Amino acid sequence: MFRKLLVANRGEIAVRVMRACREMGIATVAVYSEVDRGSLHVRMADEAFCIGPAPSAASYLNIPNIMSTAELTGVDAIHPGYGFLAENPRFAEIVTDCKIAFVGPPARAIELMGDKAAARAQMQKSGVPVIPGSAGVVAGVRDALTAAGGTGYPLVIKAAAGGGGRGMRIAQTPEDLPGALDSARREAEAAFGDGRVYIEKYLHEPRHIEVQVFADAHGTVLHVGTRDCSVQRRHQKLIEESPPPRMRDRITSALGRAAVRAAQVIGYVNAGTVEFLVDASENLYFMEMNTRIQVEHPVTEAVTGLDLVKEQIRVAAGEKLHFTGRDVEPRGHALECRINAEDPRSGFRPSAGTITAFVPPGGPGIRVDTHCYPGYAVPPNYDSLIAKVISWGRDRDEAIMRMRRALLEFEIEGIHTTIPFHLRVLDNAFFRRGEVYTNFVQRRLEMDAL
Amino acid sequence: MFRKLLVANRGEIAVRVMRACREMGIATVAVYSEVDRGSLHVRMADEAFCIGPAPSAASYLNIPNIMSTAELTGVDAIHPGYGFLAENPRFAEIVTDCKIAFVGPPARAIELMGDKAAARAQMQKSGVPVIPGSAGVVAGVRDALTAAGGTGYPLVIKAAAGGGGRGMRIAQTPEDLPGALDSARREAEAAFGDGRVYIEKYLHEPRHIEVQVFADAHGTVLHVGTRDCSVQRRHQKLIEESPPPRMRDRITSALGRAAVRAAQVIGYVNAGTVEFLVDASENLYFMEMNTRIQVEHPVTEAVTGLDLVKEQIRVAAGEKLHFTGRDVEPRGHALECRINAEDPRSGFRPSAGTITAFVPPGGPGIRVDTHCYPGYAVPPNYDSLIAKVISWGRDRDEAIMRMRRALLEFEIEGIHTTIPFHLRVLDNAFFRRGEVYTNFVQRRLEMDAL
Amino acid sequence: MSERIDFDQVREVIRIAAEAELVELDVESPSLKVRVKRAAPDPARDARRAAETDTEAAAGAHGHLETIAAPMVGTFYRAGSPDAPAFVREGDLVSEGQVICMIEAMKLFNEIQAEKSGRIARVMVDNASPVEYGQPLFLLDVTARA
Amino acid sequence: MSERIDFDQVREVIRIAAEAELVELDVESPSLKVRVKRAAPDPARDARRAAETDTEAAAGAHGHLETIAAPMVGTFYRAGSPDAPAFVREGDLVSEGQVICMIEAMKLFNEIQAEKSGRIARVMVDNASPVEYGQPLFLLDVTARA
Repeated sequence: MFRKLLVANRGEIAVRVMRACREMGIATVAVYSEVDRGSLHVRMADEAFCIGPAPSAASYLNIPNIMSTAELTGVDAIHPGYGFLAENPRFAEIVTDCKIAFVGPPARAIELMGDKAAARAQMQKSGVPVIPGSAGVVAGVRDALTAAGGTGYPLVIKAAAGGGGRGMRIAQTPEDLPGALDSARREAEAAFGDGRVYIEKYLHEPRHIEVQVFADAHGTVLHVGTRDCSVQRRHQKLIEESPPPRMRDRITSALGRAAVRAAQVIGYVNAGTVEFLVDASENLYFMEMNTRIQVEHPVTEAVTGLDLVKEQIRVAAGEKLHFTGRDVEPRGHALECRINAEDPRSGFRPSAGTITAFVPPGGPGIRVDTHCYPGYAVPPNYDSLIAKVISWGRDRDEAIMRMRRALLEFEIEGIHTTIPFHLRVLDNAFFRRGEVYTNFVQRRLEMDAL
Repeated sequence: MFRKLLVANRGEIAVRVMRACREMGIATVAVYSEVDRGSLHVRMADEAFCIGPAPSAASYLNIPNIMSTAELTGVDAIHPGYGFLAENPRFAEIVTDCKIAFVGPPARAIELMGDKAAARAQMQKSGVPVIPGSAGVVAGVRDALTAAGGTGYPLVIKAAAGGGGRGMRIAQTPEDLPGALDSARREAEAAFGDGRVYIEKYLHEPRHIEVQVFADAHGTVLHVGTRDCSVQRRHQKLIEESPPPRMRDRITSALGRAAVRAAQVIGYVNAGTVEFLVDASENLYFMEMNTRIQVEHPVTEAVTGLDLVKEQIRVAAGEKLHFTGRDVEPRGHALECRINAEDPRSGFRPSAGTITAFVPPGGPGIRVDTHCYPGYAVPPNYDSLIAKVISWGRDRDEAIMRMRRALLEFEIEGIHTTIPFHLRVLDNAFFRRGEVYTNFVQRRLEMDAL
Repeated sequence: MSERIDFDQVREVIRIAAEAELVELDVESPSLKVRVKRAAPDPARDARRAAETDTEAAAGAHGHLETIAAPMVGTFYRAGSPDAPAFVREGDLVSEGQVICMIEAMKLFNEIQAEKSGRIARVMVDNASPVEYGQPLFLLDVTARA
Repeated sequence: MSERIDFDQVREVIRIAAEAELVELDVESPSLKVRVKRAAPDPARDARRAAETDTEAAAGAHGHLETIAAPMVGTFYRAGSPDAPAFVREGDLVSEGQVICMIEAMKLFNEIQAEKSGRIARVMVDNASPVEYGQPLFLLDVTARA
């Protein structure tokens, strides 16, 4: 097993990884930007190195400074967390070249899944159902119109390098197509420096269901349960749960099989998440694969009892998976609410500043992952996630009531948070019934009532 | 179900009960003493009434003021928590007479089990194994010598009204007996205003194993798993775990059967704990029954997934148990460490004062129950328990490593706590092997090394 | 609830400034900013200071109203029965031991007596409303005498 | 709850100010900002200072030290090779653009140049020791000129 591990990240996920290391007896090295000097991940680490000024490009994305730190501190493993360099194949490659274990999949798997169009083509070839659409990138309008013949209208144009809904456009009719294609390309070019786009059939009220998969370097690939992430705002997940409500076992197992196949065909290793859309008639379509640990991994940990981050580290160290398919039978129900430093009452505007009061909830069935504490200053430079609250219950109702109770007792003063938004969702009749599709937030919540 | 419930207690257990109420949609009323005005249980309640000055006798034991509050606020149930009035049969009676539901067992069950000698006799009569000893109270030295004939030496003298080791003496030889009898009586008289004592065989290196039982008003009595509470200091539990390490199923089930019988023969209702001593040759002996929720109930919740406090409230409302024997199959392993405001480096001297920094641990498998927050002043008037940390793991090793990790990240400044003590226990080789008897602390830990 | 000042660090800064006999010392860290200014003792100003604090102290010692608080939880009644007159009204002079109200608790009516003589300056609770332990019921001007 | 002030650094700044007999000295690094003011020997100015509240006026000609911080993570070297002389020593005058040290990162040796002219008041890191981003390497007296 590793002696010392560097966490190339910040915030709650850096804290999460260090907790796993401490439980495994592995020493930790934190890297931080100048504004994160007082962050919990710095205080929790055995060693900490400042790697640059606040802007990510100069610090958390600064590969030379991160690798120099790894060298100077003599670590034998690097965990990238999520975001920042987690899905940068070049980083994975450099780490490996330095004879340091990268706690994640092989660079080539990251690269393949990073190219959304290529991934889609690969999956289609391997018999994983994908959303009908263009065979790869569409060169121009004629190309697009051809593809449209296969998908029908409405259709959606997506960026090949995309993610988070940027470079995404919907065309209702052939007339819309040229304009939509144009703006999608421009936005993709601006966002990713890559204007290539592809076309997919538009699905009405689909659910976002994802499958957690885990593969070791010895050929074992398992799925570790499913998560429903349909509560999204502008393609940003806000609430995740497991198991997905009102989903028949037949569909759940079909998703599991498809996800395992997806991982197998690309020779995947370590933890990954295969995202699907499931439409009203229970057809499932591959969307993309995230080649890293997810923000929402705790809901799976809550219902399975597994420690996914410890498992990641073991797999990176060459060990076999420490669990079998039987061990991952879900028990009860779990929810996660992402608490962001945003003001839901004014368009989720980021709300950086000093947290003057911070009293996290506790008691039965509640888990909190956070890097905040009283007096912590939330910097404006990064992702606005300040805490994750995970609730577990013997059934969905208990999990919901526990989450409600926990959010009501969560005291955060000095900044705005998304807690009022979550409380509204938890009290929403459609949510209570589990009737949630990816358009839930815009269709079922009156934001002004917040 | 109840509309409004009064919590006749303070501290973490008051917070625990209110959490259960919030999850059930029951309004809460807090009562508090003048020093507890700023306590979390007051801030969490829907209504709060000051019932007296700091001394318990004038506030948390002030039945008239508590009942007046119940009347004025119109509650339909009262939860006594543990300690204070929880095992006062008169209080249970008064509450019931006021047509308010008492969340606990019938007064007569409290009364019977409150008289340790009578309870012992009753159990013996009902075929529950008890420690060989005097048939009830010993009148004088001759009486004691007769009993000693049955028990042999060494033997232990215990207060009939006793608990927590007060009024307890060990006699190694017949010569010791008169003196030990005398001082035991005097101490019992002083501590409980009741000098009656009884005699029991002294057991060498026993384990303290207790069984959680649950009975509804419809005749169902179930045992909900066992807990090992052998890590004690002066008869005060410090660490509890479930399931007990290295215990054969045969013994576990024997304990379960004996506990259920104990509850049945006295017509017990609601949650209770039957405490046993288990000696080296796996003989089990009934010690006493606690007719209330225990401090350590969360370890049972962690391995079974049940919410024992919610279940208490449902049973008090006349509902049937919401679980069966199958539901309580333990999953994984759980530990609880009691964090007390005491200085383990100077004889566990109480350490009241203002908590200047308070950052509780979080992450996977960790639960914290506390009434503290940054700036909270720990009053010198009450029990020194300020927080309970519960860790869960797929096996005992993971639970131990998680607890260690959690205690290392638990920041409490301004007062001394027992955290350094717990860290020593967790690193102790005998504890790691599960070789823990009730003399573990005095025999296996060098306190001065703390 | 918020992060507290680390006074040990403040004292340390002052100590360092004194050791080095500095006129002024500013120290700033991400969590704390301390500015120390040391000046030569000025007897005149010290005298002024002393005078000021004296007068403040004198002014502070002038509270003459005392509260009469509820000795138990219950329902506050100003009179012995619905149609009877109130035991006391604002402005009334009361003598030690005089019944000034009743608190009903557990169906029992408890007479509450004045512990000191004085004038009822204010009645702070409405008739027939619940009171908690220690809740102020009356303000009593103990300097007023019959 | 938060990182503590590094009092050794504070004392060091004061010592430097005393050595240089400065009236005022400001030193600022990412994590610490220290301002020292020392009573001047001249009694006349002393009197003025007592009268004046504005420090700027009191501050006549005083030295101002600036830190030269590490622009990257790596290993700090004072010389181009083990047997070569150090690029700069304490007391040396350096001009803008002059190489003052090297930082080795990922097997690459990066020459670090002075961004301003001045006198090296202190070398704050030992040769061949690791440095993090923004770590103070030198104190430069920018008021000193050749």
